[in-house]
Amino acid sequence: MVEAKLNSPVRQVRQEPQALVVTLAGDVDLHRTPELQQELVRVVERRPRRIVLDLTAVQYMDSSGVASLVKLLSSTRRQNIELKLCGMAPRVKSIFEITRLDTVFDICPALKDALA
Amino acid sequence: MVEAKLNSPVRQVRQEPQALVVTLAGDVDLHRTPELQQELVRVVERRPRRIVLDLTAVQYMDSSGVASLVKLLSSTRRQNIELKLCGMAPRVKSIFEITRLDTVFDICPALKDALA
Amino acid sequence: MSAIPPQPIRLSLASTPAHLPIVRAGVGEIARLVGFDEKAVDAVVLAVDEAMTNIIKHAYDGRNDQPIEAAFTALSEAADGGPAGLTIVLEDRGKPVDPAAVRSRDLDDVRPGGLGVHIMGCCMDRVDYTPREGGGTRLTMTKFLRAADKPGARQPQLTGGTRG
Amino acid sequence: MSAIPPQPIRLSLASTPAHLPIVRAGVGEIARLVGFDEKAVDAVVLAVDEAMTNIIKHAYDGRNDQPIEAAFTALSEAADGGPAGLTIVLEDRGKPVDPAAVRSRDLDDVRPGGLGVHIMGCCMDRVDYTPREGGGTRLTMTKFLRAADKPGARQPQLTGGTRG
Ligand SMILES: Nc1ncnc2c1ncn2[C@@H]1O[C@H](COP(=O)(O)OP(=O)(O)O)[C@@H](O)[C@H]1O
Ligand SMILES: Nc1ncnc2c1ncn2[C@@H]1O[C@H](COP(=O)(O)OP(=O)(O)O)[C@@H](O)[C@H]1O
Repeated sequence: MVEAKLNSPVRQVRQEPQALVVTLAGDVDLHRTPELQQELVRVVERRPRRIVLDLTAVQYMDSSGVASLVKLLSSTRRQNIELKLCGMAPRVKSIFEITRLDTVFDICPALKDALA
Repeated sequence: MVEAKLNSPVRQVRQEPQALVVTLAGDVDLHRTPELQQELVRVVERRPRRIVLDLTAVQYMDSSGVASLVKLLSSTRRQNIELKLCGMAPRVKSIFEITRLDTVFDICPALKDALA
Repeated sequence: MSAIPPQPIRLSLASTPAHLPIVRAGVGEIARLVGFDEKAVDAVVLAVDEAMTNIIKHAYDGRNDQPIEAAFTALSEAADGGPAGLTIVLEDRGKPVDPAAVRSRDLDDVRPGGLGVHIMGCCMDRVDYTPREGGGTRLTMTKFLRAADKPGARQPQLTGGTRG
Repeated sequence: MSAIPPQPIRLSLASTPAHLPIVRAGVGEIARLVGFDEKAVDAVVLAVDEAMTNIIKHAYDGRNDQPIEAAFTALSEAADGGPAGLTIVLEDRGKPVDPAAVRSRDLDDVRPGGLGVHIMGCCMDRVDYTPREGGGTRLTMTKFLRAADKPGARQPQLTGGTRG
């Protein structure tokens, strides 16, 4: 899927001392989740101690996006990797609340909290 | 037209020492120009020396909006009232450029320039 | 907002994820026009996005060139005595829905499946699947302007789930 | 963006200014999907807004419950050999267009009339009015992705202006 590649919501993956930080941007919907899932698999394969997903620049997320994060959570749990989400806009937060997944994920207000 | 009233793009009309400042907001399209035109007539009836239209909060303007301003320009010219526009976002500015009315109106970057 | 004409706004598109942003943008403005606040607008947008996503994934098995028809009708307070709101009908010509499948999943079970239907039920006041005449599925979702009578997250109501 | 299916996106609405924000939002996303930059997206949105405004004002004399049909087709580079772009067709069933009237006005003359057609001509590469079968008008506007061959503000091309 070439066009999925063009469409990746992953803007940046960078190693910080405390965690591997994955920055997402734009709309995370069915159109853009195939590439997201592939990249998240590669991120987990790097076996970091902690993964932080920075969602500050995400404007919209639908259940396909949430489903990708649920998959990520399952695989990080299996491999004992810590996973934190941060920087959710109210609109993004509300889909986690609607799905009640806000209690399942470790959600921090800002990146600095997730790196603490 | 009651719903036009609810829909007025005129957010505020206030007298400053140098001019009567009319602040518009939101989308200025066919849906909202009937009320705009009525309010602009009332503004001209107050016979100020200068009218400044502050467009900082206008997100979108179509030709109905531009047409209302052209009408305002005609009546202010007839009555020797100075008219200045200010605070145009690039998207709003472009409709003036497309219609080449950017050369007909007195357009200032910011409110302070229009009050100078 | 009495000036909204009673006839529905209709949109027909293809079953491609590429069309989702178009639908979201249009639906958001429709919900705003009906008078929903921004939180409710987001909920309506999310519900329609999920419904389209399901049609693409399940009804059409991911094929991206199949037809989806949407109709948006503003419900006026005066017309039916009930509360004003918005009814959205989405029709596909794909694989019919299995009524047993279209059910909120158990949330304790952390896995992807079943989120979409759950989300629609949370976002809208009514969610009904019925077979479409001529094949496929007709999904009717309604959200009322007065949210007072809405007891939080509700299961979607499944009616007419038998296949045509 | 090869994944855009060839069939047009269709939208049918009523001739009310209340529907303009819906069309603007949807058209903007369609233009973005086709690959226009933000400046070109704004131009496409403006052109469609003006076209709808004219239909409401002139074809339907301000009546707000009459039908307007829009179809949006992504032109692909491969399909026709020509440049990729977007074709937009707007149909009304109202008063036919007077070809003499649909002409850019003289800009030295500062007055409202004639701005809409002028704007459409500036925003799009082609603007064609033809009578609609069964009455009314069919307006076809095209904008190409390669803007290189576009010599700035151009007069709309008027073809088939004779009434049906
Ligand atoms: N439009 C549809 N056509 C056919 N089946 C559907 C449709 N929508 C939903 N379904 C069925 O309902 C099930 C639950 O859907 P959903 O809650 O969105 O979860 P998911 O898409 O993650 O499986 C799907 O697995 C599918 O079997
Ligand atoms: N869809 C239409 N149906 C009928 N007549 C139209 C239509 N669009 C434009 N016209 C005619 O073209 C003229 C010019 O339109 P326009 O440039 O938008 O200026 P304005 O709307 O300010 O008169 C109108 O006055 C009208 O006579």
